[in-house]
Amino acid sequence: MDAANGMRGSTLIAIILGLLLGLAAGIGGYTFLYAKGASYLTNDPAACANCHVMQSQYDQWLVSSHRSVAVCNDCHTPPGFIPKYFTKALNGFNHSYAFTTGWFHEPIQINERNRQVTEQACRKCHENIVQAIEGPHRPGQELSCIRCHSTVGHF
Amino acid sequence: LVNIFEHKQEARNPFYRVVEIDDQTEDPAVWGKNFPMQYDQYKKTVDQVRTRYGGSEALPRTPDEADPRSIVAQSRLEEDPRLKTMWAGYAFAADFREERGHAYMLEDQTFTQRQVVKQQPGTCMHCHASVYLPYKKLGNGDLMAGFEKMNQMPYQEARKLVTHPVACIDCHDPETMQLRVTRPGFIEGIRTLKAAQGVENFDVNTMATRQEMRAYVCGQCHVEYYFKGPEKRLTYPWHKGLKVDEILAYYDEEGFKDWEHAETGAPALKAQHPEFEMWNQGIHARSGVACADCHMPYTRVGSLKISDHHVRSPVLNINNACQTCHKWPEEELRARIHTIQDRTFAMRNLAMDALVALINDLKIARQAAAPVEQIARAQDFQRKAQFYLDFIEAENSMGFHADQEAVRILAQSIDFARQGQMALRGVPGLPTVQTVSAPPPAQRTTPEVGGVAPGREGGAAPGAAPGRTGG
Amino acid sequence: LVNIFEHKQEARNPFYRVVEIDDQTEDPAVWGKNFPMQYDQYKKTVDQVRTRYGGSEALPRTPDEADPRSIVAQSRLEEDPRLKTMWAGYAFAADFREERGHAYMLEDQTFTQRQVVKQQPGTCMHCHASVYLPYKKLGNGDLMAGFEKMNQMPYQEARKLVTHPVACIDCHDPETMQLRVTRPGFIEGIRTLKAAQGVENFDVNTMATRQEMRAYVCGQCHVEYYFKGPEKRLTYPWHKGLKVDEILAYYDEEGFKDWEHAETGAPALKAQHPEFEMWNQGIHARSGVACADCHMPYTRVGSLKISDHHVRSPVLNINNACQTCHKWPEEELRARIHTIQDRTFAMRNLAMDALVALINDLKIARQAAAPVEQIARAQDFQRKAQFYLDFIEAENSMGFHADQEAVRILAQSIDFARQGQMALRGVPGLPTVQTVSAPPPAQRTTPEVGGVAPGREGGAAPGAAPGRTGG
Ligand code: HEC
Ligand code: HEC
Ligand code: HEC
Ligand code: HEC
Ligand code: HEC
Ligand code: HEC
Ligand code: HEC
Ligand code: HEC
Ligand code: HEC
Ligand code: HEC
Ligand code: HEC
Ligand code: HEC
Ligand code: HEC
Ligand code: HEC
Ligand SMILES: [Ca+2]
Ligand SMILES: [Ca+2]
Repeated sequence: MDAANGMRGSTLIAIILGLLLGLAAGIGGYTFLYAKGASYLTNDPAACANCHVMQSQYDQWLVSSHRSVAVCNDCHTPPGFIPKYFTKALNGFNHSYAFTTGWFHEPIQINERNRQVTEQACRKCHENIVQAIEGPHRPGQELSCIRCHSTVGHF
Repeated sequence: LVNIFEHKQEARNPFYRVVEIDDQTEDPAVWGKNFPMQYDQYKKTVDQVRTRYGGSEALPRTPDEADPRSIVAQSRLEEDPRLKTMWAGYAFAADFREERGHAYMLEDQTFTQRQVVKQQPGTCMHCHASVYLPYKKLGNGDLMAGFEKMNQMPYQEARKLVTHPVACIDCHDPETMQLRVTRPGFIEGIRTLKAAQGVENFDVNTMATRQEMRAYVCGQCHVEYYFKGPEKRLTYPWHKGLKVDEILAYYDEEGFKDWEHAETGAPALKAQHPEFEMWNQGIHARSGVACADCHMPYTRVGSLKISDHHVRSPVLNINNACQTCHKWPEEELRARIHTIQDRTFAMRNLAMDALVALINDLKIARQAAAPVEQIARAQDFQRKAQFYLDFIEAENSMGFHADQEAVRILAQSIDFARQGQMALRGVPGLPTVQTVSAPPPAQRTTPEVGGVAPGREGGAAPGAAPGRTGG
Repeated sequence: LVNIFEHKQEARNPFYRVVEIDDQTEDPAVWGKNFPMQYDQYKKTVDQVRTRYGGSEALPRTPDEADPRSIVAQSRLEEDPRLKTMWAGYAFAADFREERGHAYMLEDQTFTQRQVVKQQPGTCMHCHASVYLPYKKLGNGDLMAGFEKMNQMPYQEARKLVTHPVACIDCHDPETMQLRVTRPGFIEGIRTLKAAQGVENFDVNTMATRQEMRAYVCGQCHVEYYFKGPEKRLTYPWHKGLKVDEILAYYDEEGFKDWEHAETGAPALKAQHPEFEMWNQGIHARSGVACADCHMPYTRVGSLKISDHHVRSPVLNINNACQTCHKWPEEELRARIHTIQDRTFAMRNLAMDALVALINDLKIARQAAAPVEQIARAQDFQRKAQFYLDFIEAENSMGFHADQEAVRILAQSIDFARQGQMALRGVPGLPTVQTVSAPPPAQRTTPEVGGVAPGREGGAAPGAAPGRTGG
């Protein structure tokens, strides 16, 4: 597991990017297909749950305040076509890779990049109500929604 | 791809500037024109509602020449007469009331009996009025210079220079509305603290994170303090750290005492509202939860979320103050607060009894002309027991801000008081300050661990204060 | 690739019943055929790793006739010699070691020196062996009857009737694998407790929720207990409640003592591993977090989540044990545990010094033939101080299970010990048990509140024990 943590470094990302060009190839690619990796390309939350390791989030999402208003991708992918599918591809590959090898930290933790994506996702929908509290601030001092609302999508 | 995290800046101007406000605008009513919601809530701090251990009770009184107030908060001295014995000979034994909302800070300070029994310095103003502009005027634009000048005035003179209780300008930059610290006491205090932690010349207004500022603006006033030297310079005793042990060690080193106890002659210290210090020892501070998160929680007004400027007890506002983070029913959360507070209160009473017992013993021993060495040691134990107990008694959350630490401090206070009684009965031993900032035990019990030597009464502790106890 | 196919396979069928197991199947190895993963983890409880305050150290020793063990856990008596003074005259002063994994429970009990210095009853077996079947055999199918029979045997005889340490059958129904309580001590104890809370004839195996069972199966053994009457009936002293004050009040009422202190003649009590009782006072219990959540957290084996049957210190398994609920880095979580434990440990040392000081004073006073009334009161204070301190000393989380309560209890222990010393010096006053289960204060200080009367040394407390102190 430690080894894996190490491997999921920038070098790995680089390798992944390379592989992504000629997708479908490589172990990750295989899993990607096998484990209905296409799920990453749909918006159907059930698709995420194709991986049982996503099951708990899925189950909790079903009873969350957002079940009827936001699907996984609303919170876990950035707005805009290209960024969205870049993120999907990157995560899809990361997760397929991790799932296949079984190398990942448990409990699963959101990584820094995806946390940022999610923070922005909140604003996508709640920009208006929070505009007063966002305020002007020095770079890197954005208000974190998750600090207080980490359970809106699932516990 | 790269800039997917860019922010829409135009979204960041939620209000119309009805009037221009700048660094000369003191009157909150004027700021209120631009921020009517926050201003309306700010004015609500006149409300008085009592909780089990907090809030405040509105007691009617007939105004008179000396004191025009028609409503005051309940007297803590009447609620617990033991406090008079504890503070005998100090102004607090004359008048000490439950604190209430920010709206009252200036009048409550002006008319407390503590002003009558003792001539107070201008320093007091630092935390009871909007002093930002007055300081600057007094210092011809230099905040620090004005601060130093006002400290040395008699209170009544300084009083003439201020108009408002804490106001918008004291916590906000009028241009950006960002939080700022305007209090010299905190600016210097936090710099000293950070230095002790290895961070040189820390400038709070440029180096603190936004989340830290949500606690620092409160730390400007809700802290332990003393008036240093003849200049009566307001000083926060954080030179060794924020823990009670570290603060006492500093006072001992300085040889400082607030007063000499009337009944025992002990060189005593008065602890005052160390909310910031205690909060720092608690699990919430550790988890990045700031004062404002609980005392100014976001609240929805119309289509906007704003910070609730009705600063008050969270017990009166549990759904906004607690429930976003803790998905428990309101009743359960109230019960959790009370469980913590009831435990603390029970130990506070035990410690109070122990201290009062020591004071009585000392009185008798002095009349009976007991050995001076015994008296001296007992007086030092009283100084310690009193400061530790007062640190929790004066802290206003009745243990909630740091529940285990609060009771830890009371346990130590009890031990000090009882050892003092024993000293008067000829039991030898060294006064010590037990500290939990001791180096972690490599293994379970070695003499070093927890600073207690097996078998010995007390035992020298790491970080313990040198023999000298001031006064 | 193979890996994924397996994931999909395992996901579908959690286990195959390779062999038939029923209520007669004692050997865990047999159960292990159906549940190989849980069995493999179960066997891992032989591992010995030390944490700052827990786990255990594997110390090699040369086996001999009397004691064939080649590895034991470290001796707590050697780590802290004050324990020998505290327990003078009781078997624990002869041998007391850090506890280790479940795999060792039977041999550690069989070969402890406490067996040598004192003839122990068969009752001991209740918590150190798989007694479910032995009890039933002994009682011809009646668990309770077997329990009563074994209690009255000498230990060595009872020992012949058992084979395994705690096994699957002790916590699981072989048909459904559901949790079940098999221990008469707990079945009766919890019924008594519920009755005191107004719930009549509570039957744990039919009336407890699944989450409660995740703590109750541990509460079968990790509790304070005593042997009642000549029948040596194993009894959990929960008749008035689970708090230390309530347990002492019960013992006082029963006039029970574990032993007479060798150096002072005090009617002393020995507290033993009250994990269940302390956990009940903590925030986790309040939040519905059970023992199994932290000590047997779900862990991924292949693609299955199973309960980690390697029961051990969560400090050795923070990611599974804590991070599911607390999204903090492992280092931070470890630091939080240590902060709580270091504070508790420091106060435990303070209380230990106070108790040892009282014991020494009592020894001298008895030699000097001090007034019997003084001696008696000091002995009662020793009984109380000793039991309160031991309650935390014997509890194995060093305060973590209920951090504020642990220090609250130590604070009270310190006060008792010091008051005992004072009693020997002629200071009058009533021995009291301070209790925080006191009715909530209507307002801040009234004599009733927290059970402490202002000005008085101690003061009678609600729920306090009647004068009688047993022994
Ligand atoms: C309304 C917003 C929202 C929705 C919808 C949402 N999530 Fe999340 N998700 C979050 C937030 C916020 C976090 C970060 C939680 C934290 O770190 O405290 C997160 C974290 C995660 C994590 C990291 C592990 C964890 O639980 O912290 C996983 C995995 C995850 N989400 C999967 C999903 C899946 C699968 C779905 C759809 C079934 C989903 N999320 C729907 C907001 C959302
Ligand atoms: C191929 C199986 C699989 C599928 C399908 C899957 N996940 Fe995951 N997911 C994983 C694994 C494995 C991890 C742990 C990765 C790690 O910690 O490095 C993970 C981690 C995450 C995380 C937290 C870690 C991070 O990278 O930030 C988020 C958020 C997440 N998944 C969201 C989703 C969403 C949204 C979907 C559906 C669009 C989805 N997952 C579909 C297997 C999957
Ligand atoms: C796709 C749009 C969308 C996204 C993305 C989204 N929300 Fe929401 N959210 C909504 C809507 C619509 C509601 C109102 C539904 C309701 O009241 O239950 C809502 C309700 C809420 C509420 C009030 C109900 C509650 O759960 O307390 C909170 C708080 C909230 N959102 C926070 C967040 C945070 C924080 C995020 C990011 C982690 C987020 N939302 C992401 C659309 C979204
Ligand atoms: C310090 C804690 C905190 C932070 C940080 C925070 N919120 Fe909230 N939020 C609250 C509280 C408290 C409420 C309840 C306000 C009320 O009901 O009056 C709330 C309410 C909401 C609601 C529901 C409003 C309603 O009643 O419909 C939304 C939506 C929301 N927050 C979104 C966000 C977003 C988006 C962010 C980040 C930009 C954020 N919050 C940051 C504490 C916080
Ligand atoms: C996690 C929530 C939380 C945080 C963070 C917090 N407090 Fe409190 N505070 C409370 C509670 C709860 C009480 C008890 C109120 C009562 O008894 O009515 C309290 C009491 C107080 C009181 C007395 C209030 C009264 O009604 O008499 C003051 C003053 C105070 N806090 C100041 C602070 C300051 C300053 C900080 C930061 C340094 C802080 N608090 C941080 C929750 C918090
Ligand atoms: C300029 C000094 C100053 C600042 C800054 C300040 N306070 Fe206070 N605060 C006071 C004084 C003085 C009182 C007591 C007023 C009285 O009793 O007349 C008080 C009272 C309170 C009370 C008690 C209210 C009650 O009902 O008993 C709370 C709670 C409180 N402050 C919290 C805060 C918080 C939170 C902050 C920061 C957001 C803060 N204070 C900033 C000086 C200050
Ligand atoms: C470092 C900031 C600070 C300074 C300096 C300060 N106060 Fe206060 N004062 C507070 C805070 C915070 C409170 C509210 C919390 C409390 O009462 O414990 C308070 C409360 C009070 C109260 C109302 C409660 C009571 O004690 O009756 C009075 C009166 C008062 N102060 C008088 C004074 C006087 C007189 C001085 C100067 C000798 C002074 N203060 C100096 C911060 C300060
Ligand atoms: C005792 C300190 C204090 C005082 C006095 C104070 N504020 Fe604030 N104010 C805060 C804090 C803390 C925040 C939250 C800032 C943040 O999270 O960055 C805040 C935030 C704000 C904001 C940003 C939007 C929001 O609500 O979060 C506005 C606007 C504001 N205050 C206006 C005022 C006005 C107008 C006054 C005077 C009537 C005032 N404040 C007095 C502490 C104070
Ligand atoms: C912004 C988030 C946040 C807010 C607001 C908050 N808490 Fe907490 N609270 C936490 C965290 C984080 C912890 C530490 C445990 C953990 O990591 O989950 C905690 C711990 C606690 C604990 C257990 C620690 C102890 O001292 O026993 C209690 C009780 C508690 N909170 C009560 C409250 C109450 C009451 C309020 C409102 C007055 C409150 N909290 C407001 C986040 C918060
Ligand atoms: C919230 C988590 C949590 C819960 C719930 C919990 N414990 Fe613990 N327990 C701990 C921690 C942390 C320690 C300290 C371990 C250490 O110091 O190495 C501990 C220590 C122990 C120890 C000593 C372990 C050792 O390594 O020496 C025992 C025995 C124990 N607990 C039993 C129980 C029982 C029985 C229950 C339920 C009645 C329980 N615990 C509930 C977290 C928990
Ligand atoms: C049949 C009695 C019994 C039951 C049931 C039981 N324990 Fe124990 N437990 C013991 C004994 C006896 C020891 C000490 C063994 C030794 O030191 O030889 C022990 C030791 C431990 C330790 C210390 C391990 C170490 O490394 O120091 C932990 C942790 C623990 N138990 C937790 C639990 C939990 C959690 C449960 C319930 C899931 C449980 N126990 C159920 C009797 C029991
Ligand atoms: C009510 C359950 C229970 C009973 C009855 C019981 N034990 Fe234990 N015993 C435990 C638990 C739980 C532990 C592990 C926790 C601890 O050591 O504090 C333990 C640990 C031990 C240990 C290892 C640690 C040490 O103290 O050296 C020995 C030896 C031991 N017991 C002997 C005995 C003897 C002898 C008896 C009978 C006089 C007995 N036990 C009765 C539950 C029990
Ligand atoms: C000290 C008590 C204890 C003992 C002994 C014990 N278990 Fe368990 N077991 C538990 C607990 C607690 C659970 C969780 C049950 C739940 O959540 O309902 C569990 C769950 C299980 C489960 C359900 C799947 C899972 O992992 O959650 C199986 C299968 C199991 N145990 C098998 C065994 C076997 C085989 C043995 C003997 C080798 C054994 N157990 C010994 C306490 C114990
Ligand atoms: C099943 C959920 C769960 C697990 C597992 C868990 N906790 Fe907690 N913890 C909580 C809850 C709930 C609270 C109370 C605060 C709150 O309500 O958020 C809490 C509070 C705390 C606190 C603050 C209370 C205090 O005593 O200071 C600490 C520290 C803490 N947990 C540490 C841990 C550690 C360390 C572990 C693992 C050994 C752990 N927790 C396991 C849910 C859990
Ligand atoms: Ca108040
Ligand atoms: Ca152990």
